[in-house]
Amino acid sequence: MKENIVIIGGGIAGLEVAVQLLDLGYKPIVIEKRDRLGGHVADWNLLFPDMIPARDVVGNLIARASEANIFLNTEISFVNKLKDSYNIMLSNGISINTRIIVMTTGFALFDAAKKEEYGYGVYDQVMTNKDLEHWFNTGDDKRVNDSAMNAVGFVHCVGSRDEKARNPQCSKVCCITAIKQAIELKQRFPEAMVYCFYMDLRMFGKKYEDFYINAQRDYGIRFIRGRVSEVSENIDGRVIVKAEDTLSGKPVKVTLDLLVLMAGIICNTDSTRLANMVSLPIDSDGFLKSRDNVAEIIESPRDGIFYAGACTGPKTVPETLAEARAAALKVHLFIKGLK
Amino acid sequence: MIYQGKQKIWADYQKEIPDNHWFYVRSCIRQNFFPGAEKMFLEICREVLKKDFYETEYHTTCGGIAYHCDTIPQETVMTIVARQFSLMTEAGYENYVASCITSFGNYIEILETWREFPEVETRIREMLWKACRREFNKPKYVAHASDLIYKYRNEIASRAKFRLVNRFTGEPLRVVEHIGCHYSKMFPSKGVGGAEYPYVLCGMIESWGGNVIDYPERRHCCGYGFRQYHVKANRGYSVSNTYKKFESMAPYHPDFILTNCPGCPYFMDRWQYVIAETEGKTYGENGYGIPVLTYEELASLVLGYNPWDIGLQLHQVAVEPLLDKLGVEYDPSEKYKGLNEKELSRPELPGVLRCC
Amino acid sequence: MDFGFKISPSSAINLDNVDLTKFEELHRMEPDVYKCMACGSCSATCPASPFSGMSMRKVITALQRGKEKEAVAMLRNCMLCGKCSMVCPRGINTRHLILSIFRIYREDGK
Amino acid sequence: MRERFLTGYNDFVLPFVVGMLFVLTYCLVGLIRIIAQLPASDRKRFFLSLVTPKTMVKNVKDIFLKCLIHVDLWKRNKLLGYMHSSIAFGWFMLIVVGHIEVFLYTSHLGAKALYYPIFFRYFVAETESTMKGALIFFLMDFFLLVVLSGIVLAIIKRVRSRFFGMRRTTNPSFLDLIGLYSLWSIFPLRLLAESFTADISGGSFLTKSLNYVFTEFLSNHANMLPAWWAYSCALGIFFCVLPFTRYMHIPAEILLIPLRNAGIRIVNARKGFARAQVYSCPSCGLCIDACPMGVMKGNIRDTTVYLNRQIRRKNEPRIEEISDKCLLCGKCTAVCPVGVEGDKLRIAQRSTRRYNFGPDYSNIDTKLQSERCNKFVKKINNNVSRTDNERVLYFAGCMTALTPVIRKTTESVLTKAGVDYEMMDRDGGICCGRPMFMAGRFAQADELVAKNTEIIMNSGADVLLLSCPICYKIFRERYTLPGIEIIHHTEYFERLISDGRLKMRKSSTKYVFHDPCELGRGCGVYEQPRNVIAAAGEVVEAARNRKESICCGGSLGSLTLGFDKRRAMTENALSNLVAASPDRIVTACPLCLDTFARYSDRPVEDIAQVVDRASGYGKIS
Repeated sequence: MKENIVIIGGGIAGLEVAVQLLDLGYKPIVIEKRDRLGGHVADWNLLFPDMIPARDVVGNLIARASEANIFLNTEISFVNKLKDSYNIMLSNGISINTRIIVMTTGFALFDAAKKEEYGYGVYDQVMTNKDLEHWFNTGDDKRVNDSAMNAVGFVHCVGSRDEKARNPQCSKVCCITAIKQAIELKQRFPEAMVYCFYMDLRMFGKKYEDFYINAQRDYGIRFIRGRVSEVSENIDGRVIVKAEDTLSGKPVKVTLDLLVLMAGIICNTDSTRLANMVSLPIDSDGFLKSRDNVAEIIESPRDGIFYAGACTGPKTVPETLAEARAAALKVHLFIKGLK
Repeated sequence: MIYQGKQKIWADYQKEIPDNHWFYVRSCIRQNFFPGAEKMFLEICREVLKKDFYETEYHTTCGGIAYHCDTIPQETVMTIVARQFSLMTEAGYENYVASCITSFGNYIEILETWREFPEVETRIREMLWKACRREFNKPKYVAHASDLIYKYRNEIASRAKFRLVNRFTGEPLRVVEHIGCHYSKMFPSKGVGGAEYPYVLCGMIESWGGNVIDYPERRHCCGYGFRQYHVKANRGYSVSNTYKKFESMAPYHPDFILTNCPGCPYFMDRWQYVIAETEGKTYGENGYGIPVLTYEELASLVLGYNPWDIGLQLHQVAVEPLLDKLGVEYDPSEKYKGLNEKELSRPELPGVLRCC
Repeated sequence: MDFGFKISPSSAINLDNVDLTKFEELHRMEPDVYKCMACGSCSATCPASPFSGMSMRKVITALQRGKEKEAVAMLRNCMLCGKCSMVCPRGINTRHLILSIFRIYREDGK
Repeated sequence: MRERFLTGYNDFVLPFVVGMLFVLTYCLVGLIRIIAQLPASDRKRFFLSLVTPKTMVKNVKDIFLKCLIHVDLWKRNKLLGYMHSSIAFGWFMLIVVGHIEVFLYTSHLGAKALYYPIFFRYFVAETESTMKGALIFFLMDFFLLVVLSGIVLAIIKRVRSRFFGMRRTTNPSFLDLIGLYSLWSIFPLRLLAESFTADISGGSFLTKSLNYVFTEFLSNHANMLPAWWAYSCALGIFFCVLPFTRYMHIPAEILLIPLRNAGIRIVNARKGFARAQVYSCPSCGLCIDACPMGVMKGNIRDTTVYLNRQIRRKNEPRIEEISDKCLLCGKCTAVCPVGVEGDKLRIAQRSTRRYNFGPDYSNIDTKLQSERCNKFVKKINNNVSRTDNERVLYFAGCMTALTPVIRKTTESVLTKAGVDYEMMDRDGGICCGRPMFMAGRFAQADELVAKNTEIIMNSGADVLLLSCPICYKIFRERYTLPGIEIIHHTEYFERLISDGRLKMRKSSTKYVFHDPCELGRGCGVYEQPRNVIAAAGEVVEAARNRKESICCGGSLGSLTLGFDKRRAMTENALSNLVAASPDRIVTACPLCLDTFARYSDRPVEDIAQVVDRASGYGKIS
């Protein structure tokens, strides 16, 4: 089992691939640019629909993947394509020869400041879904003022389904995340009025619709169908949100103590850079292009390079884990085929 | 409000503005509204800053109002604009500066249309040729006059006689800036600071010592809106918009409003009188209104020009309280004297809004 | 002074000022009113809607937005036939909801 | 015979006399109030009926059969029937024979007439050795035995209601219990008292025998007086609590029967006829088992018996809850032994609800609607109308719009039979008004009735065909459509088949017919659908059918039952329908069809579908 397997990205996809390959008797190499494993999921607090702690999911994966060769704080400097293998040069000076690369480079969160009209980074009381999760985790954010949370708003589709934001795709998980976060906030501030400004509610997954009904019936969260047009700041520092309530066909305006922007999932520029190094095609949505989007979503057009997780498009945690398992199996079969 | 957040956005929206040699076109309506403004622009640029600004009496309207009122088709307005460009070409200029925001938006929109649809440009060239045997080059740079004052703001500050500081309290003056809708809302990259937080007027205010007020309805239209004001039945709608803005800015107690569009200062100025008459509400201190200035008027004041020479007597809302705060000296008896030093008839004073 | 025009009231819904006391009362009586997801099945099937533009979906939205008058005007066309309860995918008992609105709100929408 | 006491009085009669006077006064006042509460026209009709020989006979017959013999109960459950009639009839006979006795043996009664018949044995010693005496003594003992047997059964019933085939029985109130126990104790105490006196005053097989037994160990006559006291007290207590217990039904029903026979209906929710009904409720609890909501335990206290109880207690929140929840299937009315109309009573309660505002249909333009179905008018105007064929206007109704297959197949059948028909609501119509009526909003329902009447009268039709029983019910009851026959499609199909206009092929399919509430109990249509289905296949019956058919659970009658609360009812109704393992379930109501189809394990169809499938083109020559 001397075969080098390079997994690029130490998020849940990369970790799960590593775990499966370790179980199959391989010793994969995981390369992570950040100083810790777990990727975006590690920033999250609770995961829908069962509200299990993200910490547990990530912690479990990290523990089980600990036997792998893991390089933290490491980027890919360049990749050379050899005859039937790749030479990968790492930023720490190590070079690896491999025939197998698993791309688990994940996604990037849309920079909410780019939607200037929402005032992220300009108005005091505007935060993103990620900031809110951070607050759930640490309780540390001056934007959440425990004594004055009378009205909270969630803006869906920030940087998703928005050609002006250069991302016409649906980020898939924000609807359910918004509802999850709205419920969590309502649990902490039962007296607060919680609004969700949405265009469509895409409750596609298992138990998502239950979540939605709960949010409406049990938590009284108000859903307003209409994209927020602009946000401004009040003299007392609260934010005023304007939208059209498309269901009543009238403009709607509300003053909020906190506005949470559901930043969407966009392709990770690091994936694109890597893809260029090994001449992998990029799909029209900016994510890595699979052989096809039905049956071979985890296979790249190049032999020996596999995908898992959100590098090919927005995915939920269970979807990512499933893909990672499938990718590990593909790697295993690929190695067996080489022999 | 996080100032650094705005700075980051401003940094993203900086446009290239050549320093000199501009072909200047006037606005149709400003001559009537605040005639001192355009005069002072050329005065400051030419006489104070010694820049080359060319102007020709042969230029016409840009057709913008008619276009936005749906009375002429786009081809017509494009041909009119093409003729303006031909005047610039004839005069040997490449930089085109418009005094009017509607015109500025109009020029940008047309140039962008031509860029996207070159066949339209070709057709317009043919039409211009057929109409008046003229040819043109497209301008290299198109700017709004406020862009230039913004560019020269630090130079003006260095020659300033007055700073935007309240002489009585020593505090910076609180200034509301109001940007004409067509400045950058259509093409954010064509305006200094973009569409959401335009910097063009903020830059002047900051440079000259004032404090910018950001209030909830900052982005809202002044209420002019051609189709709204020009149709009498819609005028209530026009004033309602202005009312909304004043209601929103009132808690901040601004000292004055700075604008860069022909319609905005006029309507924000005059509607204060109408609001006072119909609603009994005034927004300034002691029953006065909030003075609304154009950037040229403000630049002139800062540079120490006599307020009556720059046409401030044409404002409905009395500017005197502001002049007092700035420390600008003025002779009230000179206010309504003509160029020939003869007393013009004094306007009737309104019932509710306090004026001087 | 009469200028021949005046400041027109804003058509925007200001959620800060919406008085939801009555709606809360309605909600206590009909907890399911929160469940509406505005699919419009009720309006589509309503036999009164061709005559009047009656729409239960709009009524529920209007009440939440402080547009009681509109809601009440629409509701006056209801024939109580119950088709809306039959088609509601969320199982809202719209018929009783309507009767409760008749009880809680007044004809002038207040 | 001899009077044992010269005075003919003993203090122990007091409890009885007080109770008796109280209950008589109460009933008299109640009677006058109820009659006074009737609308003037109803009152007049009632008085007229009392002197009309036909109704007079009917009244006497009904009171005898229902109040004393409880024939309805006998039909339903022999044991229960016996129990009730033994107590009622036995007691009645004790009173009658007791009075005969008094009449025969004493004279100059005066005030004693009040209690003498009751305590005759105490005051008068009589010889049983004459033929007359022996017979009377025997009868008295016999009827006492009959009553006692009823009491024994009643005690058994209270302990084990299942023994009587009742799954659930009413939960008695506290006063009910007092009434119950005092009632139970009256007759054993009477037996005791009379037995103690039997050696002095005489007795028969029961009392005399017991007397011998008693004298074996209780020779002292001192026991006599306490027994008579106890007997009188039991009676007194019973009569005193009677107005406040379910036993009020005994006097109330005697009023209810002639009121009903006079053709009086509920007008006021609480007064007059409604009041008579409420007080006539014997709390027997038959409606509990009958109620389709009963499948869910939480609904048991919302059955008619509890409604009556709450109305008597004036418990407004509960009255509202109970009356709004009901499906209005009418089954409690169908099974009620005294004829309390649970459904109508509830609608009446709903009608008292105060709303701040209500519908207004002035903007409905019937002209437009009329123009949409003016085929016949045009034909008549152009003289192209055939006179031999009826002109049928088909009103599918709102609910049928959700089950378009009914409309489609009905139209297909009509076409096959060559019926000249026109759709009244092809592009949507105006609601018939029944749902509004069921919500107790009569005035608004009448507005809708008026709108539809206008359209129908303008249509030139002479038959109005309906496929929805909900519509059918109100069309029959509240519409006045002179010259137009109102008919349900089940009936119309039967006519088409029996007239030979529709040729049917019989298959071996086993069908069960579900009697929709509004069609069966509501309009009394039971045979026609079965005849129609029999022409198409084999008809099997549900476990409970016709008058006792179980509501599908989808009824519009209920105002408050949510969708999620109805499933158990539908499933229960379905399990009742499939008792004989039918291949298909057939109903004749769009709402039943929609509701059953949701949970059924086998195909559910409207009768129109069955007929359409089984019928062919062409007439039978």
